[in-house]
Amino acid sequence: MKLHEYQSKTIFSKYGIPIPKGRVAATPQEAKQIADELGGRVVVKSQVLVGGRGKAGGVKLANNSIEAEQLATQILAMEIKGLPVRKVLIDEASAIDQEIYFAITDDRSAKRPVIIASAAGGVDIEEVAHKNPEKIVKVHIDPLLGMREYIARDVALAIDLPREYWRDFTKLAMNLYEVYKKSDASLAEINPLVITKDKKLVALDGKMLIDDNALFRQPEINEMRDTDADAPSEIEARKYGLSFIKLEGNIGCMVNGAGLAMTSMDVIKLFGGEPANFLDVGGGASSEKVAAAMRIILTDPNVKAILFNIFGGITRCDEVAHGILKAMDEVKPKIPMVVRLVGTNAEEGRKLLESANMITAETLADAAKKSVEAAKKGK
Amino acid sequence: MKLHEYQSKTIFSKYGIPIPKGRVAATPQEAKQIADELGGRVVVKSQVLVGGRGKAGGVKLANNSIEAEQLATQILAMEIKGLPVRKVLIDEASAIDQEIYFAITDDRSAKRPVIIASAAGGVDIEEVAHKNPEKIVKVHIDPLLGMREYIARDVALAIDLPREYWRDFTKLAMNLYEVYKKSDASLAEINPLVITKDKKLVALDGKMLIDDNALFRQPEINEMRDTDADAPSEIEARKYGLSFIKLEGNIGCMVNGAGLAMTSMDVIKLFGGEPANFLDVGGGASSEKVAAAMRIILTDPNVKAILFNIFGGITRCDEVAHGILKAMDEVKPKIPMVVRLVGTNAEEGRKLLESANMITAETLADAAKKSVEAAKKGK
Amino acid sequence: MSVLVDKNTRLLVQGITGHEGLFHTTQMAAYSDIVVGGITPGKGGEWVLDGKLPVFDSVKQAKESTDANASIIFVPARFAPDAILEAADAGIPLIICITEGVAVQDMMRVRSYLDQKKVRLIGPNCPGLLTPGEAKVGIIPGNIAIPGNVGVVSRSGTLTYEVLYAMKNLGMGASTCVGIGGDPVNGTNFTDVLEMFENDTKTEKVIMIGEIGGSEEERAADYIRTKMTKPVASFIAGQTAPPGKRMGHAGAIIEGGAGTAADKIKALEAAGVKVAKHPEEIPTLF
Amino acid sequence: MSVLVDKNTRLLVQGITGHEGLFHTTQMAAYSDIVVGGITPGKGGEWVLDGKLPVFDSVKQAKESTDANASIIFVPARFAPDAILEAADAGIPLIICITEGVAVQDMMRVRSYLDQKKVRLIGPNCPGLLTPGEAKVGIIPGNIAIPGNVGVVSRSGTLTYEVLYAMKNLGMGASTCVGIGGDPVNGTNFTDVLEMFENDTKTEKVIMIGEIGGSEEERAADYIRTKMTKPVASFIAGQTAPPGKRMGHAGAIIEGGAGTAADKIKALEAAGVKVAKHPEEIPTLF
Repeated sequence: MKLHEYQSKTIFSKYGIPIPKGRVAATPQEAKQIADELGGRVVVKSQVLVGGRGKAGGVKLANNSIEAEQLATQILAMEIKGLPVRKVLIDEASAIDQEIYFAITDDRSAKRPVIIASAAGGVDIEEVAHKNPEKIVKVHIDPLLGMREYIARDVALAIDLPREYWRDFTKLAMNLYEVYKKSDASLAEINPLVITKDKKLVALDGKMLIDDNALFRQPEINEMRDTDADAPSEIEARKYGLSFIKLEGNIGCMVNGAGLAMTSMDVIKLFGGEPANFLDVGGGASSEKVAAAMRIILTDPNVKAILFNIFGGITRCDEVAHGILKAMDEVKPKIPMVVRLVGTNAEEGRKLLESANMITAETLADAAKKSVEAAKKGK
Repeated sequence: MKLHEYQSKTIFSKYGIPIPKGRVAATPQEAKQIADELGGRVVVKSQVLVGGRGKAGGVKLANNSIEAEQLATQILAMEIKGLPVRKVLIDEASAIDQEIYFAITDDRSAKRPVIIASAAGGVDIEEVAHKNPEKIVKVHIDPLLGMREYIARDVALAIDLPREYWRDFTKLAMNLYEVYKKSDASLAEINPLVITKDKKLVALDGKMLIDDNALFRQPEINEMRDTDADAPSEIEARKYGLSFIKLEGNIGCMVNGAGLAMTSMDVIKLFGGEPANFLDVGGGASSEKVAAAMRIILTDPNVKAILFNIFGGITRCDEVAHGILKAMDEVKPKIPMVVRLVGTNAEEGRKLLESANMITAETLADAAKKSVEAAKKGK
Repeated sequence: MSVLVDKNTRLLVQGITGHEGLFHTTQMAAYSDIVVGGITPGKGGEWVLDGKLPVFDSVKQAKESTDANASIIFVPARFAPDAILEAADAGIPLIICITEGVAVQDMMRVRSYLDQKKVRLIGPNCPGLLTPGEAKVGIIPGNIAIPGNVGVVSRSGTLTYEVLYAMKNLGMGASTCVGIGGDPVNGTNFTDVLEMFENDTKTEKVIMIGEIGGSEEERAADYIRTKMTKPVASFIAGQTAPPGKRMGHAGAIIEGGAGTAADKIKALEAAGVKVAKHPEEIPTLF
Repeated sequence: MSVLVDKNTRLLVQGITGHEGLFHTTQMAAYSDIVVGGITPGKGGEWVLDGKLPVFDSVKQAKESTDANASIIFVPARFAPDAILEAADAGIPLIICITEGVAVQDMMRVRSYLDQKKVRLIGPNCPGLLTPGEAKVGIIPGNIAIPGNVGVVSRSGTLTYEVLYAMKNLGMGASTCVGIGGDPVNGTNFTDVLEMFENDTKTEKVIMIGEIGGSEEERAADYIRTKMTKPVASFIAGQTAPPGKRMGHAGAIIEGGAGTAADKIKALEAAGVKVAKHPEEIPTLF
């Protein structure tokens, strides 16, 4: 789950990390009022859950509150990478001496948290990482021991941070690790962490990703979810615990298991088709879940055929068949459906589906071929 | 550092461990008032920093607030193992079904925390430990991983705790570990942990020892220190960071290092003398510390001679000599003093003490012999 | 010989009285006689499978009673980390965690703790192990594989079944199939299992089933190139997945171009591995 | 050969610019040429001992610059646990912590972490090591011991000096003297060091100096009885200490009758160890 900049910074602040004075606004009038409170000179920052806001013109400096209002009007009317801007963050403008990159994230290979830091922070950090990887410092943290002050000092040394900032930086690093740990973040990023002209360390921007699997113990963060960036079908899917991603093709897919779902897409493509979605019904899918999955697939008018590829293990084919029948009863789809059931209770499942008018397949290749053909006919 | 029962239980309660309703009283009138508030039937418990209060008559049941007042009067006039009772805890009386022993402490051999539990809790736990060690359950905790629910369940199983209490017990065990960890306790003990007749788990008594070396980060607990149990000389010694224990003999000892201090006492005894104290001036003792140590030794009228045994390492003999001279100047002692300086800056130290009228010794045995002789003459 | 599990495995089931636990215990016990008991705290003393399998309150107690040498976990995700730790503390040398949806930071802590002990963890979020004809430890349907000399290792669940099933249809059998699970932080990786297969006398060929994300396949390629003598065939799922989209719980995120199917296939082919275009093609590549 | 430190030791000093750190660095450097630098965060780039020794900001940096293989810690008690961890994380294989007064729970966590790594910690609350004529790593006065074939191991500080001094007065030299420290939770215990001495060709006899409290002497007696071929002499401090009284920072608490001097002496004598009545008697016992 992604958090907005203003949400991330609120959490940072709660853990003692200095952030600029500022507040979020949903209207130009609010933006003006906040700018007035902050003394006029502010940064107006679009709050959208994609990167590259700055380059898209979604972050602007206002010299006074009138300008802030104008810029807010302009930015609140924008769409950035297809996402509407619903809120802007109005932050006091800072006079900046240096921009640092500082983040804590999961290192999946090392199986532990890692600090990533660079003296060359700011919007071009990805380019730095690509072209000058030696300018990126990585230091691992033992998850049982946690962050230690000497680790922060080693990072400060490695990014040539002037000695006068070591004490503040160490404290900030300890606090950011607390943010990462206590929020079950998979990323807690400050970019840029700035040294201001009046010699302070301030988290000018903030980004957090939260581990979806840990949201059960993060009720406050769960409340912050902004579904603006998600397609309605994806929101619906999440409600049922389905992994669903809408794509551009015309063959709907319902598969159990992420690997097999990706593979089914691969094989559809291999035989000249285009998948309309990625959909993993998960392990041990109930008939309710399967029915919901089918409804979601069918809301996409592009879908000309559906491929059901279920290899029963923890999932039982008879449960899936029940779900399919239930959904068909409700939605009464007109498009051809190719079904392949193998594994746990496949026999029972196939028997249940005998009454329904479906195309059956033995192998995955066969199923993919048949669904590609069906979709072509359906056009 | 030892905490009183009422202090320990206040901490327990802060961490969610159920304790009986109650409050501490310094006068019989207060005791009566608290008993009235609690409905009359209460336990009056002397608050002294020694074990065996119950057997000494320091814990009594009152059937009403008048009785509570009478018992408080009686108990507040007691001395238990030489310690005056200054406060009583007035606790609501509980109807008890079972008494359990439950504690978390340092296992020095295993270098990790250990849970100690027994179904046979109560005042005779030490006898149980001695006669029926199989009734005592010990389970270690990894200090980096901390307490886990399954560990608590394993303990519950091992002490045959009825299953209906597992959930509460698990929670309580997790909380007691937090008490132990967050308070830097070397012991967090509940004895007895009772199952009441209305089927609740309650910490009827509580005892905590705090690691003196961690008090720097435990300001609240440090505030709770009760010096009533300490001899004034020991309090004075602590002020200067000296390890001092008053004993019954007549030869005052000032030594650097606990091992050497104990050894000096051993050798005094070996040659027929009796040490008046244990005193370790510690590593790198300053002249101020040494002077304070000498003043403390001389406040004991039993002391007929003093043995200074300093083997310089981190401690420098010249610093020690300065301290001795300083203290002699202030106190002008009349008793014989045997001094032995070896190691770091011993030469300089000896030179400084030449002017003072002291008996010198080369070996420890020699020094001990001379101090035993000097004390005999001093009588 | 085979890898990790065989007919001498003495298996405990953590969460044995739960819906999934009981269903798969029934399946495992029907496959062969390796299940010796299970654990559900609070239900110790009960019996399941018509009185054939005892239920215990704790793994320690179960281990003492049954002398088990492996434990499989079917508990809900929020309890799975402690279930793994409990089994490790009880001295179980092989732990298989089927549960999916375990929080990443929990697993990082668990992994750091297990690294101190002589414990092998498979999973979480994995289908478990299958040594055809001897031991079914997990949820891989028993009837889709036959005994043989091909070692199978996979990050995926159902995709593995596809491959086993395709193998069986060609008369090709497996020595052991190891599902290592798709989570970013797990107990056993490709290289660990490849090494076991390389050293296993019953295994003559190896099939490795990977997917996009992470860099375990690249490391495995490195191991195959430098250390392996046995032939390896492979398939990488997600060849057509759009970049930057998250493909479900498998943690298959494409980050900055690394971990793409193309990268992985290139690394594997450079190590002499034949990579299939679709899973049913793999068994034909040897 | 000798044990743990010799003329090839390359030593760092953590807390080198502090009062104690600088004093003892001077002493150690005067004894032999083993100190290669020191660490005080925030003072990197400075020099001490008239420009002879560089100061670094971190152990990692110091190790990279000096190729040190040991580090000694003189920082205040509240910083000592992190100083140990920092040295361990920087890859220093031998860490000596002189600092006294370290919190017990901190040391338990440190110890649990170090147990995962190939790191030898001596102390805390110890006088360090002395290989006479080669290396003085700690605060044991260099001039009180001469080179020889007796290995000395002790829980105490100044009491150890007594013994070394008595040995020297009798013309008896030490191979290495190891002060393991008096804290309840430390890095290295008697048995560890006895084993090193047993395997050290330069050591022919061993002196072990114990004290009341704990049960390390009893375990050492067990090791001596079952594994040691070299003669051992001993002294136990606190033979006349009143029970139940806490004798200073040494953690010498007598609990329930266990760990008394009488118990320890009995165990040692049963293992064939000669136990002295006072420390100056020990060297005469061989």
